[in-house]
Amino acid sequence: METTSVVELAIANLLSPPVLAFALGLLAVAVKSDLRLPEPVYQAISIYLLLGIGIKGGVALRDSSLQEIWLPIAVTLLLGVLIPLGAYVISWWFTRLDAINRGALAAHYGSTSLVTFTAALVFIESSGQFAEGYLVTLLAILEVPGIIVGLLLASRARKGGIAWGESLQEVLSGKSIVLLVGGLAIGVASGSAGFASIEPFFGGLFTGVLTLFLLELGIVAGRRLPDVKRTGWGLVAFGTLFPLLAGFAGVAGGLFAGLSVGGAALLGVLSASSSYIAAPTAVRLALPEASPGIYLTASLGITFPFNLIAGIPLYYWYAETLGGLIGWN
Amino acid sequence: METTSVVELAIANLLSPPVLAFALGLLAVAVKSDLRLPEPVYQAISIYLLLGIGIKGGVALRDSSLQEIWLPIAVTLLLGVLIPLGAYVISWWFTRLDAINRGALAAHYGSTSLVTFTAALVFIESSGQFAEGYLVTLLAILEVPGIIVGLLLASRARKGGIAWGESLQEVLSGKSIVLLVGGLAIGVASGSAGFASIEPFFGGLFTGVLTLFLLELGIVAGRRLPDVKRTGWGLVAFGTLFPLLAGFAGVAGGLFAGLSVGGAALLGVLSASSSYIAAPTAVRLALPEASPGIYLTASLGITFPFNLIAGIPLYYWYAETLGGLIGWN
Amino acid sequence: METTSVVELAIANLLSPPVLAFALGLLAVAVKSDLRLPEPVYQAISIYLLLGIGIKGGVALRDSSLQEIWLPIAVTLLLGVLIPLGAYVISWWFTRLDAINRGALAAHYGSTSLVTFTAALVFIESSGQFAEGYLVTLLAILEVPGIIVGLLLASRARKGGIAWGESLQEVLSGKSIVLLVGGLAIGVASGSAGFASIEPFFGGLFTGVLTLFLLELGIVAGRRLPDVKRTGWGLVAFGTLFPLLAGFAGVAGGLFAGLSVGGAALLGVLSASSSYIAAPTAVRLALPEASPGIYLTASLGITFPFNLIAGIPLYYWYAETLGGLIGWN
Amino acid sequence: MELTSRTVVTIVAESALESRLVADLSAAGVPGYTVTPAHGAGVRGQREGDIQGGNIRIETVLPHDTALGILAMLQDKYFSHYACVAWLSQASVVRGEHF
Amino acid sequence: MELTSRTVVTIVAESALESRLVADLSAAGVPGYTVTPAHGAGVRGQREGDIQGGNIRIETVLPHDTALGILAMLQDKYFSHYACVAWLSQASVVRGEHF
Amino acid sequence: MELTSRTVVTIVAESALESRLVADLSAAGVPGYTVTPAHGAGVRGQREGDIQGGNIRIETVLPHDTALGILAMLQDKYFSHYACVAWLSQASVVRGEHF
Ligand SMILES: Nc1ncnc2c1ncn2[C@@H]1O[C@H](COP(=O)(O)O)[C@@H](O)[C@H]1O
Ligand SMILES: Nc1ncnc2c1ncn2[C@@H]1O[C@H](COP(=O)(O)O)[C@@H](O)[C@H]1O
Ligand SMILES: Nc1ncnc2c1ncn2[C@@H]1O[C@H](COP(=O)(O)O)[C@@H](O)[C@H]1O
Ligand code: NA
Ligand code: NA
Ligand code: NA
Repeated sequence: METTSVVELAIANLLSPPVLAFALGLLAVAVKSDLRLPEPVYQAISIYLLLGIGIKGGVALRDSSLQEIWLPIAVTLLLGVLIPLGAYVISWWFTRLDAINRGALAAHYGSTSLVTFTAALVFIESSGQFAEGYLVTLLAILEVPGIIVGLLLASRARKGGIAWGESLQEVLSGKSIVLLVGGLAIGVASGSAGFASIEPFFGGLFTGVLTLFLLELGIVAGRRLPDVKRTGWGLVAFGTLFPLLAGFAGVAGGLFAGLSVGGAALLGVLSASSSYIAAPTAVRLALPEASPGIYLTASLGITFPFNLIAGIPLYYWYAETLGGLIGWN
Repeated sequence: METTSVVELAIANLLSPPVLAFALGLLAVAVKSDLRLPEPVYQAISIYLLLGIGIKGGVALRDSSLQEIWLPIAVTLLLGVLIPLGAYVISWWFTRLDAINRGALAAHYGSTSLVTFTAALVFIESSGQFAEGYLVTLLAILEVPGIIVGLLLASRARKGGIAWGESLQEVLSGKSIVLLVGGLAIGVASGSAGFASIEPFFGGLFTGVLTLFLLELGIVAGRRLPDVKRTGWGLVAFGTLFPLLAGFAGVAGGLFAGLSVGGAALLGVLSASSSYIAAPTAVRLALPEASPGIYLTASLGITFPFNLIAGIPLYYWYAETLGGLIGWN
Repeated sequence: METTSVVELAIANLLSPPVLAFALGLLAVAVKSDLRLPEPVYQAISIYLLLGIGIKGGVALRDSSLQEIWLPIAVTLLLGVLIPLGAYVISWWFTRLDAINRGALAAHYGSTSLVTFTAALVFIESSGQFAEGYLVTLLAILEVPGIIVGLLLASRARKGGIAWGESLQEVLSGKSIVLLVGGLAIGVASGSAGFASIEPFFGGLFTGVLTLFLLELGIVAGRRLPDVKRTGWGLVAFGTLFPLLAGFAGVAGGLFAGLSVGGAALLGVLSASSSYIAAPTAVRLALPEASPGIYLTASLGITFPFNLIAGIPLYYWYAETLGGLIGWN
Repeated sequence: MELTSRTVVTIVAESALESRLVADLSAAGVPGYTVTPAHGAGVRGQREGDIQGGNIRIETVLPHDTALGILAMLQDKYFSHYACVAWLSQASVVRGEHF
Repeated sequence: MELTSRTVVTIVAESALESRLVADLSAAGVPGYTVTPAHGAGVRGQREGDIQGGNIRIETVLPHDTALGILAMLQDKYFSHYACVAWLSQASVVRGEHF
Repeated sequence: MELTSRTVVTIVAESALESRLVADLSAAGVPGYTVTPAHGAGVRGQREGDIQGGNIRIETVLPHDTALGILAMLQDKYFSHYACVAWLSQASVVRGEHF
């Protein structure tokens, strides 16, 4: 893939079934279709994706030494603190929102999006590239600190502060963390022999199920589009430019920590993507004054489609170029 | 398969897991079981089937030239107008129903049934026959005109007519059309390379998922059976004899348009089958005076089981015999 | 596998993904996670497991002669009567419960657990052992008599007795029986050629789907654990010691009836496991005075995890040892 | 518009009872009923358990006398052993003949 | 606490009607509505059928006059042909301006 | 049959609030409650969004005083920031001690 241009990468990504299904979902909303994936099936698929990606990551993690992964973990933790701080400051330049709403944005952009990561994984695998298996560990690690930093930033502006005990409990015991961490543990414990028996389900079906899931996410994002107009161009600019920056930070950090080009691209995707499972719930309960019309619209209506369509190949291109510069690969 | 008799074909069809699962569903109702596939799962499976069949059709369509498909498309459009007209007239001979109820029947028999088509596809494939991939395109094309013609016929008898704008919008943006057409587009765009990544999900599982779906449809059809007694033998005669005629028209039209034996058989199935997803919704809203006890019973309680059990091998036999007569294959 | 010790077997079982997923479910409750598999998906998976195991059993049953299976069937019927009688008597020693609650326990332990059987099947298959395909027939046969015997025992203590007609109808037309027996019939009728078309769905995915299902059952069992403390140690002792006894009876009966070591181990699992689909419904309706806090806690909170974690390898060890003693295999 | 007064009986019960309750309501002559899925907790807290699908909420609009008959039937057959509660409230309908 | 009196309109209809009903309710000026999935049976028993997802139950709390307008609208457009019933009941709310 | 008068509190709120609301209701001493899944729209129309599972409808039958206490609690903790509405209505029950 090294010789293909960024445009070819982008086109290959655009023509993959998952991304096309996402576009179909957007279109379904545009033609006022009543198409929806039923809520319980949507929930079950997100459990399937989280657990499956956790187990696969765990199987891979088994072969990694602590020596190999401590630096990537440290870098990830750093990104988990710096990205929400950056989002808090930079969103001010673009939107002039109050501290509570910017704290909410920081919590979303500091955390990460499973589906964007998954789509990137499919992209990397389908173009025959390598990426370290323990990236899933980094995904799990990056989920939480961003949310905490975001809430911290907002709480300073909030009289009454935040019920930290309740909020932390909700985030740490939420299904994202339980399934990712639990899946990692299952993968580590059962290894590739154990995984073989469930591979047809958690492995073979993965891209197909993701396609169905992205159809529904396209519908959900499409229903947010009218809100995008309402929230104004400042938010659109933030929701596309900030990921470009955060993605760069992730790629650079990844290469610094010794990740492969594919691995650094994935850490870029993790950094650039914003949460829409763990963060919205936490923010809704802890910061009820923050407007979901702002943070959900930015995260789900702007950044998620942007990353899916343009970001993923771009962060890969970052990694390839930067990796080339520093003589990596 | 050319040397096997129609009886052998029929038996092979009857003993296939999907058809047996349908029979089990009928039986479950007979023994008053509370077995049901949960509604959200039923909905999700129908999305899976529509999208999957659309994508597979699109991948095949990619290899077809416009020159090859314009005649089959024209013939399909013609069938889409003639079949509902036929149903409107012929149902009068059998049932003496009023114009509104016959218009409702025309809308159902003029449109087509995804699951019957799917079961026929499995039948054709499992007996090693060929069928043109663009048949799915014809399926999508045949969905709509029959409904429009049926509503037109009924609207003449209805004071106040029909709210056409609303009805057309509902049919065209309904999930059948959106998913079939959208799936076709995804298949065309991503091609067989893209399809490979989702084949285990949309391809390998297809017959198994269809089996589960037909179990539920057996239950639904079984619950309609008491209504069959109530509506009388005229409707039973219409619901079995009319498909025989429409199926013949479809097969003949298909062979005329240059389709293979398998392809013509499938166009016969499309013509003979009656809708129970798109048409009932459209008819219920546009023609509330029409009795669902009549059109749903005919479509779902009579014609669907008839086609599944006897019709599919019969239309194949039509195609083989007629194809042989005209020196085809 | 003959040379591996029981400890190795137990460890292999513990580290299999389905059992680890069950443990994750328990853990999720412990950390107060709101993780749940949505109810409709849970229902659909149990339909999938019942139908799939029925069909696979039917395909295998096709190759069995009546001569081969009449003795195992007779032994199973005997176990179906003796085990609930044993449970009724022995539960008195441990718990001093009244006759109605012990009748309820007898109905549960006399019947059997699909998922425990399924996990055992996966265990046997993944360790390369053989087991007769008609064991699924024995599963279906063992479902019902235990419930009837249990209700009979309780009804003697109940003024007004039991509405037998209603209860029998509900058990026999319940989804367990309809799907297992119907699946067996589908498997017998369609044979391995028919099964090939649905194998990717009902075969390949099986262990993976079971893993997801056990995650949810771990959650359900975990929510019962506080009740375990409340009901006292007598019930815990009964819920772990009685299966050891019933499992032994099943294994011995199986070997006597000529089953292979794997088959006898599975009959042991069937005997040792207690129902939590068919029996709870029947008991709830027929014996409303019996406390679900007792029978569900014992069946789901104690015996099910016990069998899953320790019982399955143990019954296999029974079969191997006893089979060795009597010179089998 | 002419409004007629009717009584609403709302029943919440464990979902395993649905078919029996519906049969008993029909026998008691209800003109119709509406069922919604539900879950909850009560004084007794005794339910068949998480595994079997929670509760149902049944609502039926009918003449006051039939409503009282239903309460009596519930008290006779359901209240003592099953997880089942019920309450009455007032409603007005057009088309009184329909209810 | 100051309580204001409001009327609750409860509508049960076949679920295919949901989007039309919601549009008509909005046009009639309801301040809000809540929909729950449902199934059931009635005098007419005519529904689009098992395949299309049962009924819905719509509840809206509003001033009495608007409630009467909604009943009139339902009688005009829905009661005669569709599986649709409705009833009114009384409620009290705080924050009367919200309803 | 002896009937006792009780008050029904109906609460509709975004579903993310379920566990918090149930905890607060229990703390306020409700004798029981019933939850049904729901969706809808209101004056505020501000919800966590399509992705997180709509609304819930909670119904609890209880003495009038407890009902007023619950309204006060809702007004204090929920009405101002969350998508949450509530109303009271009248009901009669047998087995008054149960509610
Ligand atoms: N006071 C109440 N208000 C509303 N629903 C109740 C009340 N009490 C009980 N319920 C419902 O009735 C079911 C059975 O109650 P119980 O028989 O007390 O366990 C509970 O699961 C609740 O859904
Ligand atoms: N008396 C009633 N009480 C409660 N719900 C009713 C009543 N009558 C009808 N329904 C509901 O309204 C739907 C349509 O009723 P119908 O138009 O009579 O078929 C039914 O499926 C029930 O869910
Ligand atoms: N007037 C009303 N009648 C019935 N339900 C309402 C009403 N207003 C609001 N709701 C419900 O309460 C939820 C929150 O309302 P709101 O806080 O106004 O957005 C809505 O999604 C509706 O389900
Ligand atoms: Na991020
Ligand atoms: Na047709
Ligand atoms: Na047993």
